[in-house]
Amino acid sequence: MPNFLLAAAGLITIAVALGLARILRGPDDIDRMMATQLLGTGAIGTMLLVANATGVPGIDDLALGIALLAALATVAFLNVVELEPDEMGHESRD
Amino acid sequence: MSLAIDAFTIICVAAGVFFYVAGTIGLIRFPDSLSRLHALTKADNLGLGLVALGLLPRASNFPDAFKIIMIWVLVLLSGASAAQMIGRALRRGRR
Amino acid sequence: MTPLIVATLVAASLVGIGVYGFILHPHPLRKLLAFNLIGGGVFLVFGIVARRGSAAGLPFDPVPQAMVITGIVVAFAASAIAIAIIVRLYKLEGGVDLDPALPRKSDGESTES
Amino acid sequence: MNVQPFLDISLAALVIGVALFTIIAKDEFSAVVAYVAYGIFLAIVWVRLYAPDVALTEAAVGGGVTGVLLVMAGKRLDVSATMVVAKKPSVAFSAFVAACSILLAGSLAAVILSLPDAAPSLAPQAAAAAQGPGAGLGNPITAVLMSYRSFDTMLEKVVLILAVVGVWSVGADEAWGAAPAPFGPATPSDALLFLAKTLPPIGGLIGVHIFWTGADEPGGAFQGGALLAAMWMVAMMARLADPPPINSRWLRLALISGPAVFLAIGVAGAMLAGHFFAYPSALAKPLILFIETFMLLSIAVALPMLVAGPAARKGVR
Repeated sequence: MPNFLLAAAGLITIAVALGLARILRGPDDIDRMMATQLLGTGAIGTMLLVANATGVPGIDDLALGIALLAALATVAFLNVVELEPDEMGHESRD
Repeated sequence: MSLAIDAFTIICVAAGVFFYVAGTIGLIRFPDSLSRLHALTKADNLGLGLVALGLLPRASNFPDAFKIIMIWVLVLLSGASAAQMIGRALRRGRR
Repeated sequence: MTPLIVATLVAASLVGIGVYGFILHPHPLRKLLAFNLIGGGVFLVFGIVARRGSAAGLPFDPVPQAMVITGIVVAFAASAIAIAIIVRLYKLEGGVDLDPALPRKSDGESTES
Repeated sequence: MNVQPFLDISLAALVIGVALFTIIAKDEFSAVVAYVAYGIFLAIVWVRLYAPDVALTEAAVGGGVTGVLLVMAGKRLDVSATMVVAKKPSVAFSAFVAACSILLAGSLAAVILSLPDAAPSLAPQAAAAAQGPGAGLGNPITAVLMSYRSFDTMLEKVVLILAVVGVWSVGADEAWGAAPAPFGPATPSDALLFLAKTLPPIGGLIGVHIFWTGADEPGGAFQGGALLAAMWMVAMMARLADPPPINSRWLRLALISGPAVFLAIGVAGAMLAGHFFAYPSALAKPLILFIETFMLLSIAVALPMLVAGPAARKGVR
């Protein structure tokens, strides 16, 4: 059973890593952020499976932490994207 | 009994892996950002959900099982909000 | 033992890749990323040493691991300062180029120091 | 059949691939995104090295908070983009640097692989510290941080404060004392508001949970503090809270509380327990948890202030 879970974890990691091709191809930055979002979710799945298969203590807390931060970078990105051009402002040199 | 649990785990985890793979393929192959967003949310919700469901009967005590459910709920919460924000940004042409 | 050999190769490659990017990239943000890659490689060396030094019934040596934890936080603090400086440079100069030979917005009239 | 070696090698290939992409990516933002992905992979590598504490720190600080910092800076620098670009270094020079880097990486690998088999280890001393003066802590890493190398940990908090001062001092003179620029647009989207109202209460609980279990299991003040910091940043992104003015008294008190309490108890230890940073053995565990509580506060306040950057003039972002 542990081997099956580890193999599943590996498959998930490799699958979501293939999604990183989106970082390469874009075309927009928002597509690139989506690839990391998928990667984060995949990492959580991987951690859950690894925690169950190997029993190293604390991995479930690790998965919990990553789950909490899963969307943080994406949300930060969208927040900057949504800024009005004048809000983006560059300090005028006066 | 334990055989039934193992079978349940294998089926659920395998289905979860399937949705992760499907999400990835969608993210790579779909032609525009909105449909790629659609593929992404499948992996978020169903992929992780099925993996969590499959691991649930293997949790040794209640707190562990609760943690697994919490992880899925958190990902649902932040994933759904992020997807909503991505959709809005795309509609407004901000990318 | 195999995972340690693989980890060794990863750590060494990260340092190599980081040094390459740090020297060659003109953009300071990229230099910062490359510098953090070097840092990641060095932290991994600590991790490998920690895993090899398992003793006293522990599966790892906690001393190097504890140092890596403080190190990661310090590395973040350093990155934050670097980002603050880069953003400030951009606001003042209209560019973030480090090459003093290039023309810049503020040439000849430095009102702000 | 054992699948682990195969998984390890693919993971290694992924980390190296993402790191390479960070360097060779064409535009700055792709590099930043690749770096965030690299942080996530690195956390998995740390799990494989049997270091769940480090993995948690890497995921929370290296992946999460650094990700926010870089994405926000990267996108802002990128939109305004692309100012004067320096000339590309010549091919010959690039090849020379590449050769040197490969040489460096090769020799580093050779050195690590040729380390003596019976590696020197401080684990016994650290374990003794966990039994003795760091009494009652089940997590050897927390014992090392708070007892065996407590002076280092205290100074590390001081470094964090110095970094905050460093970031603040980069700002314009006229803005000194004002608040840093807000994290997001004046009218956040409803989805973000919803997220910022539901996530931080749960996240706060999880942060405190990870801090509390840190005494006996993986976790601790660093990891818990980073999670709390992340939750505060979510609230700031939704404009439920704005960064406080940098001259506000509570902010400065919160920043120094960690090292101040640590130092005070360290000095008290010199009088009560014989030497600097010694804990009276009966009180060791409660004292350590007391110090860690203030460290948690310091970290949770310092990290978002580092991301927020220097003070900005009113109406200027």
